[in-house]
Amino acid sequence: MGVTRRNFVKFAIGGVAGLHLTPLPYKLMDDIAIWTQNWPWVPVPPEGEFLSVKSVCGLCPGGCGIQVRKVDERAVKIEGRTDYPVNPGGICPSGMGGLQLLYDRDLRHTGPMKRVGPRGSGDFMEITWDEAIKTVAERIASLRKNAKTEALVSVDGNSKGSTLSLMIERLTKAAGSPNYVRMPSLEDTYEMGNLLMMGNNGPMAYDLENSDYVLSFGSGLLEGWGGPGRIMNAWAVLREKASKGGATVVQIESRASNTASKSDKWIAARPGTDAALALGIAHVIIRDNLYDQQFVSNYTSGFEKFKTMVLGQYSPEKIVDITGVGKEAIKAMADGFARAKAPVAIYGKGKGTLNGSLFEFMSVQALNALKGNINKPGGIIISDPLPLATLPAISPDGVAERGILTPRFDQAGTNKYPFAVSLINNLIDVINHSDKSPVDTLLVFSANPAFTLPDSGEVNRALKKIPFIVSFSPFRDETSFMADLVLPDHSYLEKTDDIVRPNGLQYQLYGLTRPVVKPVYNTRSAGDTIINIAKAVDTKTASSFPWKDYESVLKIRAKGLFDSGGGLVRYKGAEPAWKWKTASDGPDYKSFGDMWKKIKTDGLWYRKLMPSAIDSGIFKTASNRFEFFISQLELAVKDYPTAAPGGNRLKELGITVEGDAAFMPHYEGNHHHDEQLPLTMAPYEMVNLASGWAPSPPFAYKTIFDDQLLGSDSFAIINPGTASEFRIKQGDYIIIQSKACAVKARASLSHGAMPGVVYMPLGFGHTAYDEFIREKGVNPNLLIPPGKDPLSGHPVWWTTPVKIMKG
Amino acid sequence: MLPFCFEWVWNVDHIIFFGLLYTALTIVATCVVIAAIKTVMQVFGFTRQRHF
Amino acid sequence: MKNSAEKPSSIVVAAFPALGRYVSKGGWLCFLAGFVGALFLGWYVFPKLLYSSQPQPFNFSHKVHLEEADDPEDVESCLNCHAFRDDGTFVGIPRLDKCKECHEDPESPLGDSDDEATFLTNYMAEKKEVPWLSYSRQPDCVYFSHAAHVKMGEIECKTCHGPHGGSEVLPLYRENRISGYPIGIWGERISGLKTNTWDRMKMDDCAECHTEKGHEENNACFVCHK
Amino acid sequence: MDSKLLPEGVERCSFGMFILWMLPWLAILAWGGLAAVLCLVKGLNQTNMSNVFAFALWIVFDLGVIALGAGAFFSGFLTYVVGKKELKNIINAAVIIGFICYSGATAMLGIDIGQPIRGWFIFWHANIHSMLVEVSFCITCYLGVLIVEFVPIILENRKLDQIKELHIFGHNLHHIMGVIAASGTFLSFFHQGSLGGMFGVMYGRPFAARDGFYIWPWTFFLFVLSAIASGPCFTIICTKLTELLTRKKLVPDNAIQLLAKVSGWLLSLYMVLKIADTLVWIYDIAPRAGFKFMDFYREGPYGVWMVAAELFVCGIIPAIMLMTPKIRENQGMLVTACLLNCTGIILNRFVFIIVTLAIPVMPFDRFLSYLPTWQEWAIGFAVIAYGFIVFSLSYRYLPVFPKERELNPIAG
Amino acid sequence: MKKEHDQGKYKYGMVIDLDKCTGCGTCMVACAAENNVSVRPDESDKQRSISWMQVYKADNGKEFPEAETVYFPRPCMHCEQDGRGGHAPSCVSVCVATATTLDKNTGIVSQIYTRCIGCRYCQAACPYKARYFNWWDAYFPVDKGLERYLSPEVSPRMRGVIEKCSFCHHRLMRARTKAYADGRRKIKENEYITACAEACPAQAITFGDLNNPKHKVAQLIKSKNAFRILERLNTKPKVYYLSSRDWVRKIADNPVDEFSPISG
Repeated sequence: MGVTRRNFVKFAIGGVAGLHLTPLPYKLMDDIAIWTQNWPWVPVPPEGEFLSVKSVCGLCPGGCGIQVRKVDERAVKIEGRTDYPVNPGGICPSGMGGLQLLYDRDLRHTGPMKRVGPRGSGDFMEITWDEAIKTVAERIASLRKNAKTEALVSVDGNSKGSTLSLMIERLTKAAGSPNYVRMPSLEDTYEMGNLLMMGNNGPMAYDLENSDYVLSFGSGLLEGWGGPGRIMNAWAVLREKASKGGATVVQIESRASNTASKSDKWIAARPGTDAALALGIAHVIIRDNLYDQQFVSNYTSGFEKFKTMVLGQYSPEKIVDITGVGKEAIKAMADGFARAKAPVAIYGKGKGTLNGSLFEFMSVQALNALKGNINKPGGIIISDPLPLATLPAISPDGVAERGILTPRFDQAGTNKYPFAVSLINNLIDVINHSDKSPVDTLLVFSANPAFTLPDSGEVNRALKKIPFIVSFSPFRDETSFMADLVLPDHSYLEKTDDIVRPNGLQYQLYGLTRPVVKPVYNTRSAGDTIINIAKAVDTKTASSFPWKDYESVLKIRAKGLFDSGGGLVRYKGAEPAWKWKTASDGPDYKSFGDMWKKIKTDGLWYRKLMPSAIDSGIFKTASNRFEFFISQLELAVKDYPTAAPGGNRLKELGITVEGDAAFMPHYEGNHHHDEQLPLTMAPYEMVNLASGWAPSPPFAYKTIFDDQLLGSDSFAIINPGTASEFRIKQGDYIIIQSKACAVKARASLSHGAMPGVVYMPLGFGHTAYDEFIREKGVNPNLLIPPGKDPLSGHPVWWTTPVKIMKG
Repeated sequence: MLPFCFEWVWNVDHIIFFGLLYTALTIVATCVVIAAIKTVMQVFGFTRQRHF
Repeated sequence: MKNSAEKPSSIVVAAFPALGRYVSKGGWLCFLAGFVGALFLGWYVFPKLLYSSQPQPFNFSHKVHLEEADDPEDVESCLNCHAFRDDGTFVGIPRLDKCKECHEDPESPLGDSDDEATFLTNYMAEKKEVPWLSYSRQPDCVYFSHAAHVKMGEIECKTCHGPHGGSEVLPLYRENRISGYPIGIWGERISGLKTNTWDRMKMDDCAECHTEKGHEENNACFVCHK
Repeated sequence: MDSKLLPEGVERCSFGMFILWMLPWLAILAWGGLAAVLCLVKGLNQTNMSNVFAFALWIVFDLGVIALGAGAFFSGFLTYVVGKKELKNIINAAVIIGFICYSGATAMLGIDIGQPIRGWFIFWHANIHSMLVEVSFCITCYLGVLIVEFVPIILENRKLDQIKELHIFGHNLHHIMGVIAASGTFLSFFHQGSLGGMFGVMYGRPFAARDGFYIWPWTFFLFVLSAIASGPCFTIICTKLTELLTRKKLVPDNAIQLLAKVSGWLLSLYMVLKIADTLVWIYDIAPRAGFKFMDFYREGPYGVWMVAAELFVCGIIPAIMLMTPKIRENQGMLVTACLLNCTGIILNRFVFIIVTLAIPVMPFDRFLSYLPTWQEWAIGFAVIAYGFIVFSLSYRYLPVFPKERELNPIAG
Repeated sequence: MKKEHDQGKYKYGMVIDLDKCTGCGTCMVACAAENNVSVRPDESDKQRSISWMQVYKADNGKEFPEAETVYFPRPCMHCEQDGRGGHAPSCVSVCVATATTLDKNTGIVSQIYTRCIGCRYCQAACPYKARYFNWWDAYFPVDKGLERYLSPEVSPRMRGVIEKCSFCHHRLMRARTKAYADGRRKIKENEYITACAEACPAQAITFGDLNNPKHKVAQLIKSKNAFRILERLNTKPKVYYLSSRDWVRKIADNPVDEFSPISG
């Protein structure tokens, strides 16, 4: 018969007919359907046993309680803890996305690294831990051998009083250097101001939850100020009270921030005029006799001088001119504040990851003193530091002793900056103004100065001059890209570390993070690394670090909590920890061993709010009173010699007013006026965009609006009126130029912006990290030229004269 | 969807919709099959075509 | 062969001469060959091609492990190893920790068979989970709560998994090359027909059971999909 | 070289010339093919569609060509069901145009969905309450019908016609064409309506939402009416274009005039209803949802001018032109009227798709506009190119116009 | 016969207090982390990025310094009706492949990714823009390690399908499974809340059964400050908002004349 076309057709027809009587067509159809539903490249998360591990968030000093949901060894979700007093259930967006910071390989240093590319390129080669530690130790040992130990400088971004901070300072000192430099923070301003006015640099807190009138001078309550977990909860408490007519929040800020928009009253004062406004309010309070006369006469000194100054120089008429706030508004705030039962005037600038202005803070603090709301419910709370045990003193050898006594590079604590503890901006200046960097080896811990410090152009110039930089950052941040050696720390989800009293918390609380997962990469806890380095330097240095590991140091310090008696290690949530108590709680543990075990599983030790009474000696000034007229400042001016013969001490300290006012909270005036730069650039912060050391998790970029970031451009917010003067429309490219630099951004027009001010978000413009974060927007820190806050010596970053043009 | 599918519901909506649909399909299919059969018949000589 | 094939065609040709042109040269035979070939292909060759088979790491005897149980098919017997966790989730194939409970006991006589030796040396000693191949693995889009079915629904394990408490040898693991499903989901029969409740594990089977038991509300999509 | 394949007794250009004519269309088709491959392999991120513009250029093309393809079913209806014999001279062209439009649209829809290989779930797991299911079922079924209608035309090719079996089969298919046309009319009627229904039932979009009769919003009926009013016009345009390109008269005037007349009357009926519908929308539906008429046109390029263009310039004016015998008998005016009519229908579909999606419903949301990427344009133009190719091939090799030989006798 | 499941008709809903909401975005992050939502390198392409819970920003339209901002967190509204009285939301009634349905027992609108063919009709039908299309495959580059945080409780999506808020339905299943294991037929009220409600640091989101008059959500929606977005469309969303500010309540719906919802 042969294979003809006809026969083949018949064969085919028969075949097709036959096939339809087999399961093949519908089975294939079913399988193909399934195939199209399970593409092999779509990840399938493995199933397993669900576990929940309790810990504490370590991304910011807020110290929120977190519980991590795990599937076998994988962490799959971070949630807030309801059994933690700081944040009953909620956490901030960054904390929520923390797992991306744990797992994203391109965000992390996956092991000890040696730089192979040029500085800033991020090209590293992985080395062994032994080699890394040996390299650092040899470097320090050689400085010690050559008696140049002061050339070892460490920069620390950990919060003050944390054990890791102590260890870093200890290593620096034990090696023989006085140059332990801290990153600036709002806490520094609080501490300095309180030391001057109250003689007490103990932790200060604002008792927001119990307050009924919150007068906020620029604090980004909803932008991440203090611990966002706690503050947002406090906000809910205040809103709940407000809905029953029992609480008012007034936000003083030039921009309609979230806090301003959400508060009961938004007062738009010109940036940098908070001191004038506070003193204007004080004027009305004193004029109308609304202040707490009993407190003022019993517990303050210098009131008469203060009264004279305020009544003489800060009349509402004058304040209107300075601040742009109406007379009625000033009167209303004075009335509201003074007539409230538990008012509090709080001071801050954005999140508080950078310093504030000292005289502004003191002016605001004067309001609190007028109302006498110190250590009273709803007021400001000054308390003792956590009763942690102190570590044994270091035993420096001759080399170290010599080194420690050399002057600090940043001049903090010298006659020029008598009240400053640490001034990293000065360190940058010193390096940039020397031919050869006086700093030989820089150790950077939990900080990203190359990105977060104002005037970041200068910072990067200084970093480039430093011969050897060692970064301990777990993240591939800008500063670590400048480093020659990276000894990556664990992330906060992989290590045990303490959170010593979260920022701004009224009651005493000690938090402890725990390893939620086994280390994902070849990293080591920085505390352990420090001990290892010290041991490798030489025996003398090693003798200051007699511990097996970091955890034993933590345990030794925690013993102090036990020894202080009382305290609780379990929180039930029935009664908030900020409720005022008259009798002390607990303890709810049997022995120190029991306490430590419980702290390690539940991550907390705390005492409910029980501040010391006002007459129990919290004012440790010369007069043992709250000083409106600051005697210590008078002393520093009158008794200390001037730098140059015949010089003016006040001028040297940066104070421009004269007479008694110079020693009291006062408004310094605006000295920035410049015809060429008619506008003001004010950086602002957002709760959903990290602007500090730890990066934003990529998740958080979902929450950024596209009029804040679009593609690779960030936006500067401008009032539509101002924009029209420059013929700028929504979305236009603009060039913003200051003395320091010119940057390109896009314009976002908003009626929430004060005319004449350009607002730029902090946190964009990264050049490191990975594709989620890198090359998005511009960092306003680039624009900020060097400038010093009077008396404190900290940088002035909140206002920068600029001009704009269409770009 | 065929009536023995698990998502099938015996309600008015389904009956009307699929009723009409399958009717239309059946009509078209039947017509084509008839034309095919007629062709086969004529080609094979079972019947005589009218205009050929 | 040739004769028999031509026979029917010659009858047809005799009856309808016009057909002759079409039926000659074994045309029917071609059709028939195609037809039968397709049947053979669809019913016999296709299932062979469709499934790949893989050996399990070693043999496991349910019978041996259930020797002391009164009824090897009883839910409680199964739950000894295929247990529920505290949060109600189901362990599925037990992990090494579970095996350890008995196999680490120095007093029980162990190491009887080669398979057991494999287990003890390659997995137990190495602390390595046994990479068992699951016969009833559902795709990622499926959510299945054993607690709802076993604890609330009081359905026996064998209703879906079939009786295998007395089995001494693990069946050969076969996997669909296209869909990647184990053969048990569609069922051993290529036709897809089933006689027992455990013969198939497709969505229709879930829905059928829900409906039969009067739980049509559980045919809502999100009950079984995630 | 292909002379054996050409219909008998007609003149066709040389094969080389024909290839030359086809080349640009093939190039566009290839360009579209490349875009299609990109979209299928890399996904729909190749387009500028977004979560706001879920439907975009392709759907406008789809709805446009399907509406214009309505000439096929409506002419079929008039020819086989109503019995207008004069239309037999144009029905082949109408069927081919319909086939092109529907197959092109179906292919485009295949690329438009996110998981094309799962496309058949529409049929297997149909949700019968969805207008789009009705559309899909009817379009595929009707595409089948069109194929059945197209096959006998193909079988009339000189070479194919020589095969006796095919000749008989083609002949038999012709016999059942009445029934096929009737069921085609039924299917087509429903999906043209459902296409309108698709938008009318988006009750969350006050710009598109309409009340209606039973399960069908008024747009259902308006879309049917507008499709049958414009479809014949499109058939006329295509025929006239062919006549222009071939420099021959292909269809007797009476067929064209009949179609134009019917179109005119249907269009005027449609305009009456459409204006009534617009008024109800302005004064009832929009305010009920909280919108004033002008709220819809606050921002963006899509202004009130579109309403004016759709209703007056591309609606009432062509309707009057087509209804007036004097005007429509003028070739230039006829083509102008047809073009206006077709433009109006495309504009209508554009408004229902793009403008509906561009207008935010939530008051604090914002207006967005959309520009297609080259991939989207390429696929759109490829469908047009495909149309030219199929129609050119058909014209060259099939006796599409039965009266061609009569109207253009070859000398000698 | 013994009933294996609780047959009670639940109607899960949400109340978001806009006075408390600070616009911080934690709900968005919590949602994305809980539900394995893909994060792309460029999340500023808002028209194509996916966020089941989206925070919208609105202002009162006044000039400096009277300008005020409000944030509307917008999950899927899980509408009860289509706006013309049909007892399924418009996204459900338009879905071609029955990939999305309204579960009458929970009031939750489901979305089955393996069923969805990606025609996007539901997106066009939803006035709240609550539905998101996967324009890309989920972004989990090989060796980046990000797939390690994926939760097995929610299946990751392939490109070309729609996804949307599910009211964390898997958490309901989690709670049910736990209850069954404990021998309980019904779950306790506090056992099932969504990830966003749980995460909100200002406790602005309350989630629960609207049919239970004793639950806080049922009480909150009776407040004079309670409203829903686009109430006039009559889609009967199950997400309510609270605000003491008049202008906020006003801009939640399109403002023609007085408020009077169309009958349905």
